[in-house]
Amino acid sequence: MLDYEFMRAAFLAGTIVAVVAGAVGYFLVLRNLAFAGHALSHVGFAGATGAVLIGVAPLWGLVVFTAGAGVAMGILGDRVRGRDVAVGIILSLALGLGVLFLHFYTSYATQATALLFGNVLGVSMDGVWSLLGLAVVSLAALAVISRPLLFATIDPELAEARGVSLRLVSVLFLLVVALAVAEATQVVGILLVFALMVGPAAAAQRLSGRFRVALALSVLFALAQTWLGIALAYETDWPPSFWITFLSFVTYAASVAATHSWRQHRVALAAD
Amino acid sequence: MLDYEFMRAAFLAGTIVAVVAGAVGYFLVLRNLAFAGHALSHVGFAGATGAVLIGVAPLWGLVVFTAGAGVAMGILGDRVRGRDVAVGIILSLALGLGVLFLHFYTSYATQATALLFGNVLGVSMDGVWSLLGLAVVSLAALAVISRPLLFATIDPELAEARGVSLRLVSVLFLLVVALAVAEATQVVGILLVFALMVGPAAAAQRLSGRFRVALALSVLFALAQTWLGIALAYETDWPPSFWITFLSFVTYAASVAATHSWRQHRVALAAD
Amino acid sequence: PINVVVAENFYGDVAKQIGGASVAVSSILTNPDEDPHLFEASPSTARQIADGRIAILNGADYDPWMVKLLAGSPNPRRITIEVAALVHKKAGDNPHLWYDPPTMPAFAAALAAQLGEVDPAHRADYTRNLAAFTASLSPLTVKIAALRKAYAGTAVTATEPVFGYMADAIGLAMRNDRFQLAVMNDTEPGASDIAAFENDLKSHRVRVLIYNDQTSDALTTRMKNLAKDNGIPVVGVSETEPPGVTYQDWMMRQLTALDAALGGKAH
Amino acid sequence: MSAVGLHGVALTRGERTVLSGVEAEIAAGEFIGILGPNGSGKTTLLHAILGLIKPSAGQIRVFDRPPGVAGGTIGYLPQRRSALADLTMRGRDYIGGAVRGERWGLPRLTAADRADIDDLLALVEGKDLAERPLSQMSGGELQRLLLAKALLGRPKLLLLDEPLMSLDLRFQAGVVALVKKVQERLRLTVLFTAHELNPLLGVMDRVLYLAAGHAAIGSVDEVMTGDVLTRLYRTPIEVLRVGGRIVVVSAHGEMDGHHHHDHA
Amino acid sequence: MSAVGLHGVALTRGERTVLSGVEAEIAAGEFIGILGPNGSGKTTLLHAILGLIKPSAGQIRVFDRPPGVAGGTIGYLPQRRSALADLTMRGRDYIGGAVRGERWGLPRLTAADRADIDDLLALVEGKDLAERPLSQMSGGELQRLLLAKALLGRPKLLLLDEPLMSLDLRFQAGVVALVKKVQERLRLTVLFTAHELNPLLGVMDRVLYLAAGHAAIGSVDEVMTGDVLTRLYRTPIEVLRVGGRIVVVSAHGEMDGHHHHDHA
Ligand SMILES: Nc1ncnc2c1ncn2[C@@H]1O[C@H](COP(=O)(O)OP(=O)(O)OP(=O)(O)O)[C@@H](O)[C@H]1O
Ligand SMILES: Nc1ncnc2c1ncn2[C@@H]1O[C@H](COP(=O)(O)OP(=O)(O)OP(=O)(O)O)[C@@H](O)[C@H]1O
Ligand SMILES: [Mg+2]
Ligand SMILES: [Mg+2]
Ligand SMILES: [Zn+2]
Repeated sequence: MLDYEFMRAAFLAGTIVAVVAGAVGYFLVLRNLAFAGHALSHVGFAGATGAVLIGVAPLWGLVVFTAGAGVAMGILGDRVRGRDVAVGIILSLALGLGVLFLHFYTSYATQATALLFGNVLGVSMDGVWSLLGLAVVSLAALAVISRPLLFATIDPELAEARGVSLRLVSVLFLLVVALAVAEATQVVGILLVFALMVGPAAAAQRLSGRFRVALALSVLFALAQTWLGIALAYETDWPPSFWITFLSFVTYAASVAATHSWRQHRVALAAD
Repeated sequence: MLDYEFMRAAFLAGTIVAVVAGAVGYFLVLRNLAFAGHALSHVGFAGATGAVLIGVAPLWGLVVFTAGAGVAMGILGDRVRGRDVAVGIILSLALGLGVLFLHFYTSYATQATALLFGNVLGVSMDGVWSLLGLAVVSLAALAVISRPLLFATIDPELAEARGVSLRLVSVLFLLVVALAVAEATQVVGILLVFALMVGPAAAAQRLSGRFRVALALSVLFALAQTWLGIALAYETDWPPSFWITFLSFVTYAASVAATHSWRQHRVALAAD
Repeated sequence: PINVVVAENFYGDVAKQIGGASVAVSSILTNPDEDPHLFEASPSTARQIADGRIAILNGADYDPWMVKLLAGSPNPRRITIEVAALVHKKAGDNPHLWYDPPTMPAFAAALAAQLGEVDPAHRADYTRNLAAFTASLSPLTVKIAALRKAYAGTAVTATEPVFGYMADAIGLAMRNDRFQLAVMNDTEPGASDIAAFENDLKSHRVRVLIYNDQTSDALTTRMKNLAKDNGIPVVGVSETEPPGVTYQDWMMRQLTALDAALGGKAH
Repeated sequence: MSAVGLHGVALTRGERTVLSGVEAEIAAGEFIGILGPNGSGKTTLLHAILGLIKPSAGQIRVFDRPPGVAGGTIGYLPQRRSALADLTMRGRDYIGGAVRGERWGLPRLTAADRADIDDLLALVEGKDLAERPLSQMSGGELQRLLLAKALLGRPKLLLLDEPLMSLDLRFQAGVVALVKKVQERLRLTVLFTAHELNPLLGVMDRVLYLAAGHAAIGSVDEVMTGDVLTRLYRTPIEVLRVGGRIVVVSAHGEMDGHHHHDHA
Repeated sequence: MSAVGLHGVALTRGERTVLSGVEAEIAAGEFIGILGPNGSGKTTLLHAILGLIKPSAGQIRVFDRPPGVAGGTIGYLPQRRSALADLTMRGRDYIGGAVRGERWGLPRLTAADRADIDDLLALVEGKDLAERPLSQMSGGELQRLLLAKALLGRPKLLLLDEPLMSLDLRFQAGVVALVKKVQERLRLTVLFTAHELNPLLGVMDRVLYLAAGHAAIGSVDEVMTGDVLTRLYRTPIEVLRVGGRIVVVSAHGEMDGHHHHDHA
């Protein structure tokens, strides 16, 4: 299995993405921001299209747009209720702009779409290096903001009173997410990044109430899903994204079954 | 402008979609379910792909998958925190299945993809009729569940105590959303449906605390955006989806600027 | 045998005709119009690429996934043929190069030369196969010339630019380019584009509607129906090669269908 | 008729048994105060009566039927509420949204419903809350609004979980008097949890007290003695009788941080 | 040194002026009880001192600096909390998440931090809460946990917004005693809002009372008279002196549903 360089690169890239997604995903799920994570992957496309239109490298447009959308989401929605709406509005606007940019194309938009085709089996060693760079940057940024981020997430009122700007923290975190999503998506594909961000973190948070343990579990689950998923893909010849999303689902379902509140919910349901 | 049949059909289809999206969107935003609305449009695609694979009409697969995902989201996530994660997990799984189905294609998946991209300027009169049928069904279903839906949304504890099954209500509502999204998407496109579901409702809820007024405003905003958007598209020759999403953004931004809590937030921000 | 891995099946077909029994061709069956969310190659595909001695892709950003898969399995011995480079096309140009008459001869020649280098023992076979292939294209060349003579300047329209190069070769006056570009780019044609398209059909300003059977949506379907209602013939073309036919047959069928639609005057 | 019957009931939360062997028969029309220290299971007991959790042993009957089927006849003011804080809906619509909320159909309000809501708002002195969004209310204002909602639909059994929380003295006295008045007028059965004993003294028929995993029901005079309350709360409590009224006062003792406080 | 200075302060929420002309000088080390009926502006005043809202007139100084810059030196227990109910995090991590939360970096806890958290948990008798998820705590248990968190980081100014809410008598007395103890040990300034006057009587230095849009500060003896409180709460209130202690009792009056209650 590891005779092929593409398999070695896939394991390496998968490992890097799993670590970043597991860690970023922990906070993403804690803050109820799964939607933002998903939306940012769409937004990048509009940026890439716009960049090609004005003759800039599409990657720049992708990064600028994703980061801008992250900032806008953070500013508009620092409260739970507003957040969902803010993400939805910005997602719509970005997609609308994407359609508009494409409208102005006088040539074929293949260059912009080319960015979107990430694939974990198509990662080159160059891709692994650039992923590693990205991982270091985003994990470092996450490390820097993690204390106020945790504080602002679990106790916004006190955090605000202690001088933490909820908005700033929210914006910075979404920038980290934007960075992770925008870059990792091109290398390994949207589907994989998102599945690794949500499933493992959600399962980990159900299984442990300890910050450190849950964070570690989140990363571990992400790693296990990635490795097993790639191996299963090799054996069955089915696409790795399918296996990884499937394992992600299984992990989450198992965590739900394993925790009590589920059983209690069932009773409540039966009693209706 | 109305000399062309396609413009007449566009106005008619837009009107129908706006009414449905405005009404369904009101509850979608009240329940913080924008993500679910967006996710369901992806899910339908996987279903359509699967249906083509087993030799069934793609529309069936689309409807079955979307409805199934709506039910699963409703069951897994009847509480706010769980909901976001449930949607994310099911979205991942559905996309993963889509990838798997595509993998088994020995021919080209054109039939399935075609379902995804509607266009309000490309609606035929047949499309208008099928939209009308859909609108009647989903508005009727919404009317039937609206009282317990409202109750369960604004006061889940009391609703549960009075014998309302939060889960059942949640599932039924997501079925309505699934129906509206799945069908309207094919006719007018994902982008437009989603923009019309979130923006107008969010603005309306900011501007009025009265249930009836906010619901009516939501529908009115959706209608105004659609009509104005199509008219502007005709004048400028830019895509209607762009104009409608843009107007949706403008409406929401104006509602934010017009309400007080925003000014207070700004003060809070400045004080950090 | 020499492993040849090709991105699109029409190149694979030609590669088989050139390589004969001494090559093993694997075409990666992928739909060019997949939702980017959902595109993914399976491990066996990646393995074929890794094991391929010769890799063939269209280029011009038509198949960017192939570029990535190739980069993921670096192999200094592998020879990569990018068709777009052979015919001097680049990103942003109409990527449907295989509808351009000069493309396939250029590709076949390049492939034969590469095969000859990789496998000198069978060089003669490759040269012979190339000659046979080139000869087999001549009915097409004749047909195109006849069509050109009969219909040059005739106004036609299409829902997508798939057939664009061929239409140019025949000298058809292709209308509604902006509409086609918008459909191809997955954006929405402007109102004036749609109005112009409809007017062309309704006022019989075009003689034929060229229609991509593989990517149809509500808008293009409606245009097809409108054309039928107005008695304008619809000629179906496809983006990729249907199973069970050769490239030459596939092209000839489409040209014959076009001829029939335009009145059958090309001899 | 018996409004609530608890027969050998045990209640479990997760793995912990919160209450066991609970025996009580509450007659229709009684006003029961449920008292007990934090974590003693007051909320859990109300949830069980509502049918939201099933007893792990024993049987609960509500109006001689299993819990959870009575539906509209029960009014409930929960102790914990899901995120209301940022709801922009105004008070009147918030209450209106609960009218016949357990039935399918459109949320239409009849003139009678509207009059009802106005009455209830007047009862809790919340007329000015009717037009204001929930997100702009103070804690006590919200509490009054929720009380009004619990009284909607003329319930036969009213479960109030700490309705005095966040209320000032004036409103505490007012709410108790109001609940008493409504109860007498409609022959309502009321279960009322509270940490403030004083406001309840004049109105309770009986006290259900929970402590150390057990429950006991008794008359006010049986329970409201310094000895019983001191045992119940495990802190020195004096019951003073001043000016014809019973006054419960806690002695200002230091809290012992190293002593383990057992909830089970 | 003055801990909090309020000079001609007016506070507005939306369009309504909640308080105006507030003058008060609170010295470092004082224990101030903030009293006032629902909606009188207690929470609003604390928000202004925290710098979360800006006064529409006048000036607020916190340790001689503008509000909002003191950061870590302020401990705060908010009255309203965002959705905690379904957080599966256990108590200890929930508190740990607030340690130096205003500084950048990893949320690392030193051994000293851990010892601190243990101390605080012991103080509120919450050792058994440390290992349990928030979603499984009773209302009072949660309240104790939040109090422990407010005391984190040795604040110099402690703002407690209804910390007695949801607590039983034992814990009410305990919390007040605890806050007093901490305050004396660390020379803390405490602003403590409450509806329960009884538990605060022995510990308050002064009372800041809010009513009808105005504020006044005075000694306990000045404010704690039947006349003043009756005026303040607009319901008959008696202040009884029994056994050397002051007891505040509300007369059980009917609430008048048709009388408009003015909050401004
Ligand atoms: N979902 C849950 N899972 C596990 N244990 C729980 C859950 N909810 C409550 N508990 C525990 O059950 C016990 C009883 O809780 P309950 O909420 O009924 O107490 P209470 O008497 O209402 O307290 P309070 O006065 O603080 O509101 C407590 O020890 C609490 O920690
Ligand atoms: N965000 C807001 N927008 C507008 N008005 C508000 C807002 N928050 C509070 N108010 C109003 O300001 C007044 C003071 O509210 P505040 O919360 O300060 O009262 P409080 O004294 O703390 O009351 P309680 O004892 O009920 O907690 C109330 O009339 C309230 O309705
Ligand atoms: Mg309770
Ligand atoms: Mg308050
Ligand atoms: Zn999406």
